[in-house]
Amino acid sequence: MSTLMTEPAAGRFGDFGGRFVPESLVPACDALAAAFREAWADPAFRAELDELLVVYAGRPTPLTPARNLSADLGIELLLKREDLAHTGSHKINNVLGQALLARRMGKGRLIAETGAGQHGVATATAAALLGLEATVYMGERDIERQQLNVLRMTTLGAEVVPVGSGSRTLKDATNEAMRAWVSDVDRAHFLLGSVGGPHPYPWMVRELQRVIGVEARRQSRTVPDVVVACVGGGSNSAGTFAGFADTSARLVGVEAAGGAAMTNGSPGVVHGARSMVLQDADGQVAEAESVAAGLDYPGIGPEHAHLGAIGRAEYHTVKDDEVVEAVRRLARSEGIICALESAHAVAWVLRAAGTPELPTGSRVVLTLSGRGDKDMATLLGGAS
Amino acid sequence: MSTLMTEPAAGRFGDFGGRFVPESLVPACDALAAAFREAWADPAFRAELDELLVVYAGRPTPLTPARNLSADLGIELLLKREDLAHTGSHKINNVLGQALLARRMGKGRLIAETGAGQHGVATATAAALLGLEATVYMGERDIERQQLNVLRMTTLGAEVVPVGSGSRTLKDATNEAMRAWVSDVDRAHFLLGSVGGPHPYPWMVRELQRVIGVEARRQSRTVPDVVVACVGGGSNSAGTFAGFADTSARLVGVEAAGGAAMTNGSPGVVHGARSMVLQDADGQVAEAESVAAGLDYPGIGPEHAHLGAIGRAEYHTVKDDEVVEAVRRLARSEGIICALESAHAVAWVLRAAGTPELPTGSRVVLTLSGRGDKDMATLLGGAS
Amino acid sequence: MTALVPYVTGGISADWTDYLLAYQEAGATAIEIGLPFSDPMLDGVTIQQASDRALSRGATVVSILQDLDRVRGRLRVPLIVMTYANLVFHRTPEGFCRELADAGISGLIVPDLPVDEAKPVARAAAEAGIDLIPLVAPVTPDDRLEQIAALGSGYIYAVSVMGTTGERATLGSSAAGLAARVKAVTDRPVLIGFGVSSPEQAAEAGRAGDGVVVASALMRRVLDGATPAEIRETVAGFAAALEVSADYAYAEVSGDRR
Amino acid sequence: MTALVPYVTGGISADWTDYLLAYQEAGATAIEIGLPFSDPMLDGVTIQQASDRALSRGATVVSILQDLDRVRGRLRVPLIVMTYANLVFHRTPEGFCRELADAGISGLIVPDLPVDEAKPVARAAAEAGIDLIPLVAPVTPDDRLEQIAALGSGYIYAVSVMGTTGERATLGSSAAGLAARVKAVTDRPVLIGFGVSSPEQAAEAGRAGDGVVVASALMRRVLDGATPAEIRETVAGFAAALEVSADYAYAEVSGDRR
Ligand SMILES: Cc1ncc(COP(=O)(O)O)c(C=O)c1O
Ligand SMILES: Cc1ncc(COP(=O)(O)O)c(C=O)c1O
Repeated sequence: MSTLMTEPAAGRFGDFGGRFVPESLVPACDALAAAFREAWADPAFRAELDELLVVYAGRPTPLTPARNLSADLGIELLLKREDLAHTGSHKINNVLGQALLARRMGKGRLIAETGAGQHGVATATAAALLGLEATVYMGERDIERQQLNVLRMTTLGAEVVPVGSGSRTLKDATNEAMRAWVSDVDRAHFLLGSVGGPHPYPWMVRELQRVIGVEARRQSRTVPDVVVACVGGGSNSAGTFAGFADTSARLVGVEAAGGAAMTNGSPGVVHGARSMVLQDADGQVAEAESVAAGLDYPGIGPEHAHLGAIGRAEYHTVKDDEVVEAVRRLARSEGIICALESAHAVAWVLRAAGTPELPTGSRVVLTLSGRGDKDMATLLGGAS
Repeated sequence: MSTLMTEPAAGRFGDFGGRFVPESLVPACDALAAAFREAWADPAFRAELDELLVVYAGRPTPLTPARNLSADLGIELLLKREDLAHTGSHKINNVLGQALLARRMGKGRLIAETGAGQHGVATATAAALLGLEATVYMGERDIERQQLNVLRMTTLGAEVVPVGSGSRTLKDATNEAMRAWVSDVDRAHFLLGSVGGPHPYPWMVRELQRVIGVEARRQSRTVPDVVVACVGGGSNSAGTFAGFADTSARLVGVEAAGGAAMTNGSPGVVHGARSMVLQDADGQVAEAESVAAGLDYPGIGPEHAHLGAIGRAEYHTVKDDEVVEAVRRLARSEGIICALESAHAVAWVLRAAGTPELPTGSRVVLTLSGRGDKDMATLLGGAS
Repeated sequence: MTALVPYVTGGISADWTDYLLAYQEAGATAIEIGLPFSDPMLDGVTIQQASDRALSRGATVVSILQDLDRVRGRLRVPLIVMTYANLVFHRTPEGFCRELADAGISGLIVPDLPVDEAKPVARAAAEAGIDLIPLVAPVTPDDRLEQIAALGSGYIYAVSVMGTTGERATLGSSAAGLAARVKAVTDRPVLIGFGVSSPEQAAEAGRAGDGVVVASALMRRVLDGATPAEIRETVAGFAAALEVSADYAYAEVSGDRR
Repeated sequence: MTALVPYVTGGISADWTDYLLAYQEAGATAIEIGLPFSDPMLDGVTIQQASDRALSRGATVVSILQDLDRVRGRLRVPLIVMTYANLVFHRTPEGFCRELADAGISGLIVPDLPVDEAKPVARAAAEAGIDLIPLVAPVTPDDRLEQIAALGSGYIYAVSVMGTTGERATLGSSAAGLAARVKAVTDRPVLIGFGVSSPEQAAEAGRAGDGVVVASALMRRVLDGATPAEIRETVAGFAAALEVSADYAYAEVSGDRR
């Protein structure tokens, strides 16, 4: 199995991936791929990143046995706690790596898109730490529902640019970020937040998130039966899966029912890669609709499309109300308030446990991609 | 130096401490002291707590070199990252210990007071994890300014009881929690959040927070010149100081100018202990006034009063505007948004660095007691 | 045969000392005067509000004790002060007890001063000729009851319920048992207080102990605007239930030295 | 001597095909028709708004190509389609190119289809008899220019600025240099586009290349409500600055096969 392991030639994962970008961006993508390839093979770069992950970002994050839920559900549930990473989600793993790379490439500015704001906060954080400028594009709808993260970004010194076009969510913020990159490609690094986009992003981001899976694999001691994570663009799941790709563990990605590119999409080209996309009969990209801003996205990273196509990973969907209930259930059973995004994985486990989908006695590693502070207002709104 | 090391006889730290509680609570305090003494000496209890601290709460928290600020200030600044602990502050260390103890004592309910809400969130968390009920008393003024934490507590299943008496802040919440305890002393454990209150609390909470100092001491490798932490009740500072009590490090506690019991108070008896207290000529306890809800308290733990009296620790004050500026400065230099409480320690370092108070070249370990998500709304209000 | 000790928060109104006269007329055996404290940890909502009102009127220890000058000549019943430890220690136990004695106070109750911490205050009270009236609670074990019975002088104050002050529908079932346990270890008279809300409850408590303290039930009415004359009727109701007469009770009350 | 290629977003209004006639009358050498895409990554605000308006009017690839029936008889200038890769791949490159050819389109520009990904589309375009017009950018290195010059047929589209489409105060300084570099590696004519906002800029671009594309400057006016007749004057201004005459340009334009 070469997928999840090596650099994909020409950025291809089977039929998916590639680099569908304006010619203006091709040299930058090439330079980025080369720089990452070289840095990733450079022990000094790896050491600097690893040090930051440990002394700054709080890695390794624990693998917490969810004892109460396990007893209730008749399975053994282990939670990989990305909610405890600095800034509150797995996004920091990728961001620190790319920000170090940007500095190594002599870039003075980071451009990022964000949905839930976690990637934007992580980017603003790394920019502050490394003395870079940061501009974060965020859909107006997401700005409304993730106010806390907007305040955090501006406190960190980043510029947050509201995006009012289209669905005013992550998809549109990504368009705007790519436009901004084209206009400042010499000085700026486009710090993409997930495993989508043109080559080298899907590969690079998965490599930078691999640490989740590697740690979880080590911490879980024996190979679990199932590894599960939520899927927006697919970075926390890709990083998690990477640690278990060469094991017998089932890999399960959980999508938002309203943004389920794997389940309800078809092949298409958006944001620089060929992958699975929610689109209409004409090929216009559909607007996703999820309570979780970070999963409110009509695409998915190309490697997931490939893993799904070859049957190595399976993808399921959960609905908004299951997700809200999963946040509460996890909070009340284990004292952990997870992000609405992460709660998708929890919701699937709650539904599947004890059914043939997830038989009693299964050992499950679940990546809790982030903490839920940012979602408290949404939860309250939904509850009242 | 026996202070910071052993169980204080009769709960006395020099002239301070003791147990000034209604007779109705004396047997409960006695039982609690005995139970803690026994549990703390029991390797099984310690192992269970240590395991939770590691696999659940994310300990050890890193000691992060603040490289940019260090360069700017001409000192070596190391940040003990309690902001990365589960629930976002050091409060979880104490809470997990007391909650395990409560369960061991057969209690079914936790009662807590909270100011910033971090202690309340931690209590609600431990209650969920251990299957206990939780009732959290919180001043109405604090409920307004720490909305996020109120939402977190209710999501975790705790009951939050607004306290409208007096200054409607931590002091009054503490009164109310003690009243609630008197009324349900058999079934409930009063889970006090700081190193104040009657014996055994100041000792027990300091022991449970000692982990901060022990880790920091190990992580800092050589003994720092100065160890600094903010002081509300004084638990994060007491825990930090405990790790360095037997070294040559200067111990510095930083109070809110508007709640500076050490600096502006006089000996008095509040909330069960004799300590330093802000009070008027008649002995009525004054209302503190700080932008940081967790430091908005007119008292301080008795061990601090003692450490100050014998000159082992020194106490300084910083003003609200310095504190708000410190949050921003740390965010923009290091990418870390700390709690307003924690920013008191940062503010003192910013002001003192390069002066005789904190000479150039000093090596400083600073405990960042919590993260600032909860304060974003306050910061915004203050900025506009 | 049973002492009736009604309570009033010092300084709660301009004419608060009139309540003292009213209580006396109605048959009080002694009167408990609360010196209001900012953080009345053991008090329920009623006494909290009464304390707040007095403090916001500017009442202080000094002003309250001075107010007593207005009624000194007319008061025959003993006065007992109840206040929190901080007000005692703030003026030093010696200074505080001397001030009380100078103002004609004969007893002192400090609810957050358990026997373990009480020594300096007990000494100062004894020197000033004031009874330090210790508190016992339903949860106090017997060996500790003995220790407490050895502290101070005059009454022993039996807290009838596990809880704060405040009105309750029924008298704590622990009151009688506690009073009996106290009586088993000491000859000192036992006052029962906390939550004695009606004459019926007072009568019940009176059968168990040597006297009752009625506080919140009166202060609730004072807060609601009851005049001294109105309150006198209320207290008289308690007195009738307890079958005390002013004269009789007066002679009985401990600490009476005027 | 220089080609003028004005742009219109297909389906932007009910009478959008009238703009085609107006452009032709005003001296257009060829016309670029945008097939609107939901996520026009390389377009600035003006073309985004134009695309949104067309899509919200219900425009589809099919409807836009059908609309051309209305003017086919009167149009003599070649039509070039510009759209994003997803619309091409969604219908398959073969299917898409065939549809274009059937609708009388002679060229295709796909801004997010770099040479590395273009092979299937280039093959399909060639089979359908359509020019795939590749794009080059100021940052494209010379060796890559050669590769690109070997792709497709007809014009090469030189993106004059590093940025999105949209009006700009001055023509990108890189335009002339880029055109010269392209000409050094190929004989194919060079169209210059992106940000050509005024007749003066068009004249400047015209001196560097073989033609200019004018898009946002026209679509801004269309969005603001300019009629075909008004737009004709605007285009005529560009034509005058470029010294093109409709007849001359028509004869010159690559891909003209009607
Ligand atoms: C907490 C959290 N989890 C998951 C996601 C989804 O991203 P991905 O699928 O790339 O992990 C986000 C995106 O914002 C997020 O904030
Ligand atoms: C983040 C944080 N730091 C500090 C404090 C003050 O408490 P202590 O002085 O006991 O550490 C609080 C109290 O709420 C807090 O939330």
